[in-house]
Amino acid sequence: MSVRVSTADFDVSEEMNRLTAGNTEIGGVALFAGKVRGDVNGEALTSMTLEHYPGMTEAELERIEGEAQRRFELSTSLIIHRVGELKPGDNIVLVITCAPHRKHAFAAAEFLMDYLKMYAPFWKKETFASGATRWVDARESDDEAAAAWAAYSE
Amino acid sequence: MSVRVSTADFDVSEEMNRLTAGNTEIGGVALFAGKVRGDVNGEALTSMTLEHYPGMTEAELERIEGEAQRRFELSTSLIIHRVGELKPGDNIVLVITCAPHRKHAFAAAEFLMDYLKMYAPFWKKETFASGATRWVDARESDDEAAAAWAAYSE
Amino acid sequence: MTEKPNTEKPGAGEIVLRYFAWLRERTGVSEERLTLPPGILTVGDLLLWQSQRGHPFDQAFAKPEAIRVAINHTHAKPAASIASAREIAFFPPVTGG
Amino acid sequence: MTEKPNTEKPGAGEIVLRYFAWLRERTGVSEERLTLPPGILTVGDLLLWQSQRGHPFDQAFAKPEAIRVAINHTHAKPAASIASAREIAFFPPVTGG
Repeated sequence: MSVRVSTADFDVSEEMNRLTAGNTEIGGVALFAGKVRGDVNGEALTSMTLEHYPGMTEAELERIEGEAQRRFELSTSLIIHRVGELKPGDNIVLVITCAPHRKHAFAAAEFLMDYLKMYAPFWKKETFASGATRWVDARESDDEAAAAWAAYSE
Repeated sequence: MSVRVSTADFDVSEEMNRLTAGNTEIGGVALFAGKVRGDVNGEALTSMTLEHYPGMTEAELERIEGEAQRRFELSTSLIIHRVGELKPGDNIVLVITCAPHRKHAFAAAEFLMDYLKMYAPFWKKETFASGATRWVDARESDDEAAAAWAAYSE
Repeated sequence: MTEKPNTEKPGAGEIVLRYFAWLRERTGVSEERLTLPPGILTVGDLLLWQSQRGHPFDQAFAKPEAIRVAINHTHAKPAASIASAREIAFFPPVTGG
Repeated sequence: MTEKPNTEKPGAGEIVLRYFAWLRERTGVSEERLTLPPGILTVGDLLLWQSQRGHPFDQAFAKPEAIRVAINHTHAKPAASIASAREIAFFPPVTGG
Protein backbone atom coordinates (compact mmCIF):
# COMPACT_ATOMS: atom_id res chain seq x y z
CA MET A 1 0.00 0.00 0.00
CA SER A 2 1.50 3.35 -0.93
CA VAL A 3 0.62 6.88 -1.97
CA ARG A 4 2.66 9.42 -3.87
CA VAL A 5 2.15 13.09 -4.79
CA SER A 6 4.42 14.21 -7.59
CA THR A 7 4.92 16.73 -10.37
CA ALA A 8 6.45 13.90 -12.46
CA ASP A 9 4.51 11.61 -14.77
CA PHE A 10 4.19 7.89 -14.01
CA ASP A 11 4.72 4.78 -16.10
CA VAL A 12 1.81 2.40 -15.72
CA SER A 13 3.69 -0.80 -16.59
CA GLU A 14 6.51 0.05 -14.21
CA GLU A 15 4.10 0.70 -11.34
CA MET A 16 2.06 -2.45 -12.04
CA ASN A 17 5.16 -4.60 -12.29
CA ARG A 18 6.52 -3.25 -9.03
CA LEU A 19 3.22 -4.00 -7.24
CA THR A 20 2.78 -7.52 -8.57
CA ALA A 21 6.43 -8.72 -8.68
CA GLY A 22 6.83 -12.01 -6.86
CA ASN A 23 3.26 -12.02 -5.52
CA THR A 24 1.39 -14.96 -7.06
CA GLU A 25 -1.67 -14.60 -4.83
CA ILE A 26 -2.72 -11.76 -7.15
CA GLY A 27 -5.32 -12.91 -9.68
CA GLY A 28 -6.55 -9.52 -10.82
CA VAL A 29 -5.21 -6.00 -11.20
CA ALA A 30 -7.63 -3.12 -11.69
CA LEU A 31 -6.36 0.29 -12.63
CA PHE A 32 -7.70 3.75 -13.30
CA ALA A 33 -5.81 6.61 -14.91
CA GLY A 34 -7.39 10.06 -15.01
CA LYS A 35 -6.29 12.39 -17.82
CA VAL A 36 -6.61 16.07 -18.70
CA ARG A 37 -9.30 16.52 -21.34
CA GLY A 38 -8.76 18.91 -24.22
CA ASP A 39 -11.91 20.93 -23.79
CA VAL A 40 -14.51 21.87 -21.21
CA ASN A 41 -18.03 22.26 -22.58
CA GLY A 42 -16.57 22.99 -26.00
CA GLU A 43 -14.03 25.55 -24.76
CA ALA A 44 -10.42 24.63 -25.60
CA LEU A 45 -8.23 24.07 -22.55
CA THR A 46 -4.57 25.06 -22.71
CA SER A 47 -3.55 23.80 -19.28
CA MET A 48 -4.78 22.51 -15.94
CA THR A 49 -2.97 23.46 -12.73
CA LEU A 50 -3.29 21.23 -9.68
CA GLU A 51 -2.82 22.65 -6.20
CA HIS A 52 -2.82 20.52 -3.07
CA TYR A 53 -2.36 20.67 0.70
CA PRO A 54 1.01 19.05 1.45
CA GLY A 55 0.83 16.93 4.56
CA MET A 56 -2.94 16.65 4.59
CA THR A 57 -2.95 15.15 1.08
CA GLU A 58 -0.73 12.24 2.05
CA ALA A 59 -2.64 11.73 5.32
CA GLU A 60 -6.00 11.62 3.48
CA LEU A 61 -4.74 9.31 0.73
CA GLU A 62 -3.36 6.91 3.34
CA ARG A 63 -6.63 7.03 5.28
CA ILE A 64 -8.59 6.31 2.09
CA GLU A 65 -6.28 3.44 1.16
CA GLY A 66 -6.63 1.97 4.65
CA GLU A 67 -10.41 2.20 4.35
CA ALA A 68 -10.25 0.28 1.03
CA GLN A 69 -8.06 -2.36 2.65
CA ARG A 70 -10.64 -2.85 5.41
CA ARG A 71 -13.56 -3.11 2.97
CA PHE A 72 -12.06 -5.34 0.27
CA GLU A 73 -9.75 -8.34 0.03
CA LEU A 74 -6.75 -6.51 -1.37
CA SER A 75 -3.21 -7.78 -1.85
CA THR A 76 -1.80 -4.32 -2.40
CA SER A 77 -2.64 -0.95 -3.90
CA LEU A 78 -1.15 2.31 -5.09
CA ILE A 79 -2.32 5.88 -5.49
CA ILE A 80 -0.30 8.47 -7.42
CA HIS A 81 -1.60 12.00 -7.90
CA ARG A 82 0.20 14.64 -9.91
CA VAL A 83 0.35 18.34 -9.04
CA GLY A 84 1.52 21.43 -10.90
CA GLU A 85 0.77 22.46 -14.47
CA LEU A 86 -0.52 19.75 -16.81
CA LYS A 87 -1.51 19.81 -20.48
CA PRO A 88 -4.40 18.13 -22.34
CA GLY A 89 -3.72 14.40 -22.62
CA ASP A 90 -1.43 14.39 -19.55
CA ASN A 91 -2.02 11.93 -16.74
CA ILE A 92 -3.47 13.35 -13.52
CA VAL A 93 -4.05 10.38 -11.25
CA LEU A 94 -3.29 6.67 -11.10
CA VAL A 95 -4.99 4.11 -8.88
CA ILE A 96 -3.96 0.45 -8.99
CA THR A 97 -5.52 -2.32 -6.90
CA CYS A 98 -4.29 -5.92 -6.78
CA ALA A 99 -6.47 -8.69 -5.35
CA PRO A 100 -6.87 -12.44 -5.47
CA HIS A 101 -10.23 -11.97 -7.23
CA ARG A 102 -11.34 -9.50 -9.85
CA LYS A 103 -14.52 -8.23 -8.18
CA HIS A 104 -12.52 -6.96 -5.21
CA ALA A 105 -9.90 -5.36 -7.45
CA PHE A 106 -12.59 -3.54 -9.47
CA ALA A 107 -14.63 -2.46 -6.45
CA ALA A 108 -11.57 -1.21 -4.56
CA ALA A 109 -10.30 0.82 -7.54
CA GLU A 110 -13.68 2.48 -8.00
CA PHE A 111 -13.95 3.08 -4.24
CA LEU A 112 -10.49 4.69 -4.11
CA MET A 113 -11.33 7.03 -6.98
CA ASP A 114 -14.71 8.01 -5.49
CA TYR A 115 -13.21 8.71 -2.06
CA LEU A 116 -10.18 10.48 -3.49
CA LYS A 117 -12.48 12.82 -5.44
CA MET A 118 -14.51 13.47 -2.29
CA TYR A 119 -11.81 13.83 0.36
CA ALA A 120 -8.26 14.28 -0.98
CA PRO A 121 -7.28 17.99 -0.85
CA PHE A 122 -6.54 18.72 -4.50
CA TRP A 123 -7.92 21.64 -6.48
CA LYS A 124 -7.92 22.07 -10.25
CA LYS A 125 -7.64 25.38 -12.05
CA GLU A 126 -8.33 25.46 -15.77
CA THR A 127 -6.64 27.86 -18.17
CA PHE A 128 -8.43 28.33 -21.50
CA ALA A 129 -7.20 29.31 -24.94
CA SER A 130 -8.89 32.70 -24.40
CA GLY A 131 -6.56 33.31 -21.44
CA ALA A 132 -9.41 32.97 -18.95
CA THR A 133 -8.82 30.87 -15.84
CA ARG A 134 -11.40 29.07 -13.72
CA TRP A 135 -11.31 26.96 -10.56
CA VAL A 136 -13.16 23.72 -11.24
CA ASP A 137 -16.37 23.33 -9.28
CA ALA A 138 -16.89 20.18 -7.24
CA ARG A 139 -19.46 17.97 -8.95
CA GLU A 140 -22.44 16.80 -6.97
CA SER A 141 -22.19 13.43 -8.70
CA ASP A 142 -18.83 12.90 -6.97
CA ASP A 143 -20.39 13.50 -3.56
CA GLU A 144 -23.20 11.11 -4.44
CA ALA A 145 -20.74 8.42 -5.51
CA ALA A 146 -18.95 8.66 -2.16
CA ALA A 147 -22.27 8.70 -0.29
CA ALA A 148 -23.29 5.50 -2.08
CA TRP A 149 -20.22 3.72 -0.67
CA ALA A 150 -21.09 4.95 2.83
CA ALA A 151 -24.59 3.47 2.47
CA TYR A 152 -23.16 0.26 0.99
CA SER A 153 -21.10 -0.35 4.13
CA GLU A 154 -24.08 -0.11 6.50
CA MET B 1 -12.01 -0.91 -30.63
CA SER B 2 -9.91 -4.02 -31.11
CA VAL B 3 -9.43 -7.57 -29.91
CA ARG B 4 -6.36 -9.79 -30.02
CA VAL B 5 -5.69 -13.43 -29.17
CA SER B 6 -2.02 -14.16 -28.71
CA THR B 7 0.53 -16.46 -27.11
CA ALA B 8 2.73 -13.40 -26.50
CA ASP B 9 2.64 -11.23 -23.39
CA PHE B 10 1.45 -7.62 -23.57
CA ASP B 11 2.90 -4.37 -22.25
CA VAL B 12 0.26 -2.35 -20.45
CA SER B 13 1.85 1.08 -20.94
CA GLU B 14 2.37 0.45 -24.65
CA GLU B 15 -1.25 -0.62 -25.14
CA MET B 16 -2.61 2.30 -23.09
CA ASN B 17 -0.44 4.82 -24.91
CA ARG B 18 -1.53 3.49 -28.30
CA LEU B 19 -5.21 3.76 -27.32
CA THR B 20 -5.03 7.27 -25.89
CA ALA B 21 -2.45 8.87 -28.24
CA GLY B 22 -3.77 12.11 -29.69
CA ASN B 23 -7.26 11.63 -28.25
CA THR B 24 -7.92 14.41 -25.73
CA GLU B 25 -11.60 13.60 -25.30
CA ILE B 26 -10.47 10.77 -23.00
CA GLY B 27 -10.76 11.74 -19.34
CA GLY B 28 -10.49 8.27 -17.84
CA VAL B 29 -8.86 4.95 -18.61
CA ALA B 30 -9.94 1.84 -16.74
CA LEU B 31 -8.01 -1.36 -17.06
CA PHE B 32 -8.12 -4.91 -15.82
CA ALA B 33 -5.34 -7.46 -16.05
CA GLY B 34 -6.01 -11.06 -15.07
CA LYS B 35 -3.04 -13.12 -13.86
CA VAL B 36 -2.25 -16.77 -13.17
CA ARG B 37 -2.35 -17.42 -9.43
CA GLY B 38 0.28 -19.60 -7.79
CA ASP B 39 -2.07 -21.97 -6.05
CA VAL B 40 -5.62 -23.30 -6.23
CA ASN B 41 -7.20 -24.05 -2.86
CA GLY B 42 -3.75 -24.48 -1.36
CA GLU B 43 -2.42 -26.76 -4.12
CA ALA B 44 0.66 -25.40 -5.93
CA LEU B 45 0.10 -24.72 -9.62
CA THR B 46 2.99 -25.26 -12.04
CA SER B 47 1.25 -24.08 -15.17
CA MET B 48 -2.05 -23.07 -16.73
CA THR B 49 -2.82 -23.95 -20.34
CA LEU B 50 -5.37 -21.91 -22.27
CA GLU B 51 -7.23 -23.43 -25.21
CA HIS B 52 -9.61 -21.44 -27.39
CA TYR B 53 -11.82 -21.72 -30.47
CA PRO B 54 -10.08 -19.78 -33.25
CA GLY B 55 -12.57 -17.84 -35.31
CA MET B 56 -15.35 -17.97 -32.75
CA THR B 57 -13.14 -16.33 -30.11
CA GLU B 58 -12.53 -13.23 -32.21
CA ALA B 59 -16.20 -13.10 -33.26
CA GLU B 60 -17.40 -13.29 -29.64
CA LEU B 61 -14.88 -10.73 -28.37
CA GLU B 62 -15.93 -8.29 -31.10
CA ARG B 63 -19.59 -8.87 -30.32
CA ILE B 64 -18.95 -8.24 -26.61
CA GLU B 65 -16.96 -5.09 -27.37
CA GLY B 66 -19.76 -3.84 -29.63
CA GLU B 67 -22.26 -4.46 -26.84
CA ALA B 68 -20.10 -2.40 -24.44
CA GLN B 69 -19.91 0.41 -26.99
CA ARG B 70 -23.72 0.48 -27.22
CA ARG B 71 -24.22 0.49 -23.46
CA PHE B 72 -21.55 2.99 -22.39
CA GLU B 73 -20.05 6.25 -23.64
CA LEU B 74 -16.70 4.86 -24.74
CA SER B 75 -13.96 6.55 -26.74
CA THR B 76 -12.17 3.28 -27.46
CA SER B 77 -11.38 -0.09 -25.94
CA LEU B 78 -9.10 -3.10 -26.23
CA ILE B 79 -9.28 -6.76 -25.30
CA ILE B 80 -6.20 -9.00 -25.36
CA HIS B 81 -6.42 -12.65 -24.28
CA ARG B 82 -3.45 -14.97 -24.16
CA VAL B 83 -3.53 -18.67 -25.07
CA GLY B 84 -1.05 -21.52 -24.64
CA GLU B 85 0.96 -22.45 -21.56
CA LEU B 86 1.31 -19.81 -18.85
CA LYS B 87 3.10 -19.80 -15.49
CA PRO B 88 2.06 -18.40 -12.10
CA GLY B 89 2.32 -14.60 -12.19
CA ASP B 90 1.89 -14.47 -15.98
CA ASN B 91 -0.72 -12.22 -17.53
CA ILE B 92 -3.81 -13.94 -18.97
CA VAL B 93 -6.09 -11.17 -20.11
CA LEU B 94 -6.08 -7.40 -20.56
CA VAL B 95 -9.11 -5.17 -20.92
CA ILE B 96 -8.72 -1.40 -21.39
CA THR B 97 -11.57 1.07 -21.72
CA CYS B 98 -11.19 4.78 -22.48
CA ALA B 99 -14.06 7.20 -21.92
CA PRO B 100 -14.70 10.90 -21.41
CA HIS B 101 -15.90 10.14 -17.85
CA ARG B 102 -14.62 7.68 -15.28
CA LYS B 103 -17.92 5.99 -14.40
CA HIS B 104 -18.34 4.81 -17.99
CA ALA B 105 -14.73 3.61 -18.21
CA PHE B 106 -15.10 1.60 -14.98
CA ALA B 107 -18.50 0.14 -15.86
CA ALA B 108 -17.43 -0.83 -19.37
CA ALA B 109 -14.26 -2.56 -18.15
CA GLU B 110 -16.21 -4.59 -15.60
CA PHE B 111 -18.89 -5.37 -18.18
CA LEU B 112 -16.28 -6.58 -20.70
CA MET B 113 -14.68 -8.88 -18.13
CA ASP B 114 -18.03 -10.29 -16.98
CA TYR B 115 -19.19 -10.99 -20.54
CA LEU B 116 -15.83 -12.33 -21.64
CA LYS B 117 -15.91 -14.82 -18.75
CA MET B 118 -19.43 -15.83 -19.71
CA TYR B 119 -19.23 -16.00 -23.51
CA ALA B 120 -15.70 -15.99 -24.95
CA PRO B 121 -14.65 -19.55 -25.88
CA PHE B 122 -11.53 -20.03 -23.75
CA TRP B 123 -10.85 -22.98 -21.49
CA LYS B 124 -8.26 -23.25 -18.74
CA LYS B 125 -6.46 -26.42 -17.78
CA GLU B 126 -4.42 -26.41 -14.59
CA THR B 127 -1.27 -28.48 -14.06
CA PHE B 128 -0.26 -29.01 -10.45
CA ALA B 129 3.07 -29.70 -8.81
CA SER B 130 1.86 -33.27 -8.21
CA GLY B 131 1.61 -33.73 -11.99
CA ALA B 132 -2.18 -33.85 -11.86
CA THR B 133 -4.10 -31.82 -14.43
CA ARG B 134 -7.63 -30.44 -14.16
CA TRP B 135 -9.93 -28.47 -16.43
CA VAL B 136 -11.19 -25.44 -14.53
CA ASP B 137 -14.91 -25.53 -13.77
CA ALA B 138 -17.03 -22.56 -14.76
CA ARG B 139 -17.98 -20.58 -11.67
CA GLU B 140 -21.62 -19.85 -11.03
CA SER B 141 -20.64 -16.40 -9.78
CA ASP B 142 -19.43 -15.57 -13.30
CA ASP B 143 -22.81 -16.48 -14.78
CA GLU B 144 -24.51 -14.40 -12.10
CA ALA B 145 -22.32 -11.40 -12.88
CA ALA B 146 -23.29 -11.58 -16.56
CA ALA B 147 -26.96 -12.10 -15.66
CA ALA B 148 -26.86 -8.96 -13.51
CA TRP B 149 -25.80 -6.90 -16.54
CA ALA B 150 -28.66 -8.37 -18.57
CA ALA B 151 -31.12 -7.30 -15.86
CA TYR B 152 -29.43 -3.87 -15.60
CA SER B 153 -30.14 -3.18 -19.28
CA GLU B 154 -33.86 -3.86 -19.01
CA MET C 1 -5.27 -26.46 -29.73
CA THR C 2 -4.33 -23.74 -32.14
CA GLU C 3 -4.38 -25.92 -35.25
CA LYS C 4 -5.73 -24.15 -38.30
CA PRO C 5 -9.37 -24.86 -38.92
CA ASN C 6 -9.81 -26.91 -42.07
CA THR C 7 -11.02 -24.36 -44.58
CA GLU C 8 -12.17 -26.82 -47.21
CA LYS C 9 -15.91 -26.49 -47.52
CA PRO C 10 -17.93 -29.46 -46.35
CA GLY C 11 -19.44 -31.49 -49.26
CA ALA C 12 -23.18 -31.47 -49.98
CA GLY C 13 -24.98 -32.55 -46.78
CA GLU C 14 -21.70 -32.67 -44.89
CA ILE C 15 -21.15 -30.79 -41.68
CA VAL C 16 -18.01 -30.05 -39.60
CA LEU C 17 -18.15 -30.99 -35.92
CA ARG C 18 -15.53 -29.58 -33.53
CA TYR C 19 -14.67 -30.51 -29.96
CA PHE C 20 -12.86 -28.45 -27.33
CA ALA C 21 -11.31 -28.86 -23.86
CA TRP C 22 -12.38 -32.06 -22.10
CA LEU C 23 -14.81 -32.93 -24.89
CA ARG C 24 -11.87 -33.01 -27.28
CA GLU C 25 -9.89 -35.12 -24.83
CA ARG C 26 -12.70 -37.59 -24.05
CA THR C 27 -13.76 -38.09 -27.66
CA GLY C 28 -10.18 -38.07 -28.90
CA VAL C 29 -11.44 -35.96 -31.82
CA SER C 30 -10.82 -32.27 -32.43
CA GLU C 31 -12.65 -32.08 -35.75
CA GLU C 32 -14.64 -34.38 -38.02
CA ARG C 33 -16.69 -34.05 -41.23
CA LEU C 34 -19.76 -36.14 -41.66
CA THR C 35 -23.31 -36.35 -42.93
CA LEU C 36 -25.79 -36.46 -40.07
CA PRO C 37 -28.54 -39.08 -40.18
CA PRO C 38 -31.97 -37.67 -41.08
CA GLY C 39 -34.28 -36.43 -38.32
CA ILE C 40 -31.68 -34.37 -36.44
CA LEU C 41 -33.23 -30.90 -36.54
CA THR C 42 -32.09 -29.12 -33.39
CA VAL C 43 -29.07 -28.82 -31.11
CA GLY C 44 -30.95 -30.98 -28.60
CA ASP C 45 -31.46 -33.72 -31.22
CA LEU C 46 -27.75 -33.60 -32.00
CA LEU C 47 -26.72 -33.91 -28.34
CA LEU C 48 -29.04 -36.92 -27.97
CA TRP C 49 -27.56 -38.50 -31.10
CA GLN C 50 -24.03 -38.02 -29.75
CA SER C 51 -24.99 -39.69 -26.46
CA GLN C 52 -26.26 -42.73 -28.42
CA ARG C 53 -23.40 -42.82 -30.91
CA GLY C 54 -21.28 -45.38 -29.13
CA HIS C 55 -17.80 -45.26 -27.63
CA PRO C 56 -16.24 -42.80 -26.90
CA PHE C 57 -19.01 -40.32 -27.73
CA ASP C 58 -21.65 -41.91 -25.50
CA GLN C 59 -19.53 -41.33 -22.40
CA ALA C 60 -18.37 -37.83 -23.42
CA PHE C 61 -21.99 -36.78 -24.02
CA ALA C 62 -23.54 -38.63 -21.06
CA LYS C 63 -24.38 -35.32 -19.32
CA PRO C 64 -25.61 -33.02 -22.11
CA GLU C 65 -26.54 -30.29 -19.58
CA ALA C 66 -22.78 -29.81 -18.99
CA ILE C 67 -22.13 -29.21 -22.68
CA ARG C 68 -22.41 -25.98 -24.65
CA VAL C 69 -22.89 -25.79 -28.41
CA ALA C 70 -22.04 -23.17 -31.03
CA ILE C 71 -23.39 -23.13 -34.59
CA ASN C 72 -21.24 -21.30 -37.14
CA HIS C 73 -19.25 -19.60 -34.31
CA THR C 74 -22.37 -18.43 -32.42
CA HIS C 75 -23.66 -19.77 -29.10
CA ALA C 76 -26.80 -21.88 -29.64
CA LYS C 77 -29.44 -23.19 -27.21
CA PRO C 78 -30.78 -26.78 -27.27
CA ALA C 79 -33.91 -25.65 -29.14
CA ALA C 80 -31.91 -23.95 -31.93
CA SER C 81 -32.30 -25.32 -35.45
CA ILE C 82 -29.20 -26.73 -37.12
CA ALA C 83 -30.65 -26.24 -40.61
CA SER C 84 -28.10 -23.56 -41.62
CA ALA C 85 -25.14 -25.13 -39.78
CA ARG C 86 -21.87 -25.58 -41.61
CA GLU C 87 -19.82 -25.99 -38.42
CA ILE C 88 -21.05 -27.09 -35.00
CA ALA C 89 -18.81 -27.02 -31.93
CA PHE C 90 -19.17 -28.81 -28.60
CA PHE C 91 -17.43 -27.59 -25.45
CA PRO C 92 -17.77 -27.22 -21.67
CA PRO C 93 -18.86 -23.87 -20.18
CA VAL C 94 -16.13 -21.35 -20.93
CA THR C 95 -13.53 -20.46 -18.28
CA GLY C 96 -11.36 -17.71 -19.78
CA GLY C 97 -10.53 -14.30 -18.37
CA MET D 1 1.37 25.92 -4.09
CA THR D 2 4.01 23.47 -3.06
CA GLU D 3 5.80 25.80 -0.64
CA LYS D 4 7.09 24.05 2.43
CA PRO D 5 4.78 24.37 5.39
CA ASN D 6 6.37 26.50 8.07
CA THR D 7 7.53 23.97 10.62
CA GLU D 8 8.16 26.42 13.43
CA LYS D 9 5.72 25.69 16.19
CA PRO D 10 3.13 28.36 16.86
CA GLY D 11 3.77 30.29 20.03
CA ALA D 12 1.57 29.90 23.11
CA GLY D 13 -2.04 30.59 22.04
CA GLU D 14 -0.95 31.00 18.44
CA ILE D 15 -2.54 29.07 15.61
CA VAL D 16 -1.60 28.61 11.96
CA LEU D 17 -4.30 29.37 9.40
CA ARG D 18 -3.88 28.17 5.81
CA TYR D 19 -5.77 29.04 2.66
CA PHE D 20 -6.02 27.07 -0.61
CA ALA D 21 -7.31 27.50 -4.17
CA TRP D 22 -9.64 30.48 -4.60
CA LEU D 23 -9.59 31.19 -0.85
CA ARG D 24 -5.84 31.71 -1.10
CA GLU D 25 -6.33 33.92 -4.15
CA ARG D 26 -9.17 36.01 -2.69
CA THR D 27 -7.56 36.55 0.70
CA GLY D 28 -4.10 36.99 -0.83
CA VAL D 29 -2.80 34.89 2.08
CA SER D 30 -1.50 31.33 1.94
CA GLU D 31 -0.56 31.07 5.59
CA GLU D 32 -0.72 33.21 8.72
CA ARG D 33 0.01 32.80 12.43
CA LEU D 34 -2.14 34.54 14.92
CA THR D 35 -3.89 34.40 18.25
CA LEU D 36 -7.63 34.12 17.88
CA PRO D 37 -9.84 36.41 19.95
CA PRO D 38 -11.54 34.66 22.88
CA GLY D 39 -14.95 33.01 22.36
CA ILE D 40 -14.13 31.19 19.12
CA LEU D 41 -14.78 27.58 20.08
CA THR D 42 -15.90 25.81 16.92
CA VAL D 43 -15.22 25.75 13.20
CA GLY D 44 -18.53 27.57 12.73
CA ASP D 45 -17.44 30.33 15.11
CA LEU D 46 -14.20 30.68 13.16
CA LEU D 47 -15.99 30.95 9.80
CA LEU D 48 -18.26 33.65 11.25
CA TRP D 49 -15.25 35.54 12.60
CA GLN D 50 -13.54 35.39 9.19
CA SER D 51 -16.65 36.81 7.52
CA GLN D 52 -16.59 39.76 9.95
CA ARG D 53 -12.84 40.29 9.84
CA GLY D 54 -12.82 42.99 7.21
CA HIS D 55 -11.30 43.21 3.74
CA PRO D 56 -10.39 40.91 2.03
CA PHE D 57 -11.56 38.16 4.41
CA ASP D 58 -15.15 39.34 4.66
CA GLN D 59 -15.66 38.85 0.91
CA ALA D 60 -13.75 35.55 0.71
CA PHE D 61 -15.84 34.13 3.55
CA ALA D 62 -19.18 35.65 2.53
CA LYS D 63 -20.57 32.21 1.67
CA PRO D 64 -19.32 29.91 4.45
CA GLU D 65 -21.40 26.99 3.09
CA ALA D 66 -19.02 26.91 0.09
CA ILE D 67 -15.96 26.57 2.33
CA ARG D 68 -14.47 23.41 3.81
CA VAL D 69 -12.24 23.32 6.88
CA ALA D 70 -9.54 20.96 8.12
CA ILE D 71 -8.11 20.90 11.64
CA ASN D 72 -4.60 19.45 11.95
CA HIS D 73 -4.89 17.86 8.45
CA THR D 74 -8.30 16.26 9.14
CA HIS D 75 -11.64 17.31 7.66
CA ALA D 76 -13.81 19.05 10.26
CA LYS D 77 -17.49 19.96 10.34
CA PRO D 78 -18.84 23.37 11.45
CA ALA D 79 -19.71 21.97 14.90
CA ALA D 80 -16.18 20.63 15.51
CA SER D 81 -14.22 22.10 18.40
CA ILE D 82 -11.00 23.93 17.58
CA ALA D 83 -9.60 23.42 21.08
CA SER D 84 -6.77 21.10 19.97
CA ALA D 85 -6.08 22.91 16.69
CA ARG D 86 -2.49 23.82 15.82
CA GLU D 87 -3.24 24.33 12.12
CA ILE D 88 -6.58 25.13 10.52
CA ALA D 89 -7.04 25.19 6.75
CA PHE D 90 -9.77 26.77 4.64
CA PHE D 91 -10.51 25.61 1.10
CA PRO D 92 -13.27 25.05 -1.45
CA PRO D 93 -14.69 21.53 -1.95
CA VAL D 94 -11.91 19.36 -3.38
CA THR D 95 -11.73 18.67 -7.12
CA GLY D 96 -8.83 16.25 -7.64
CA GLY D 97 -8.81 12.91 -9.42
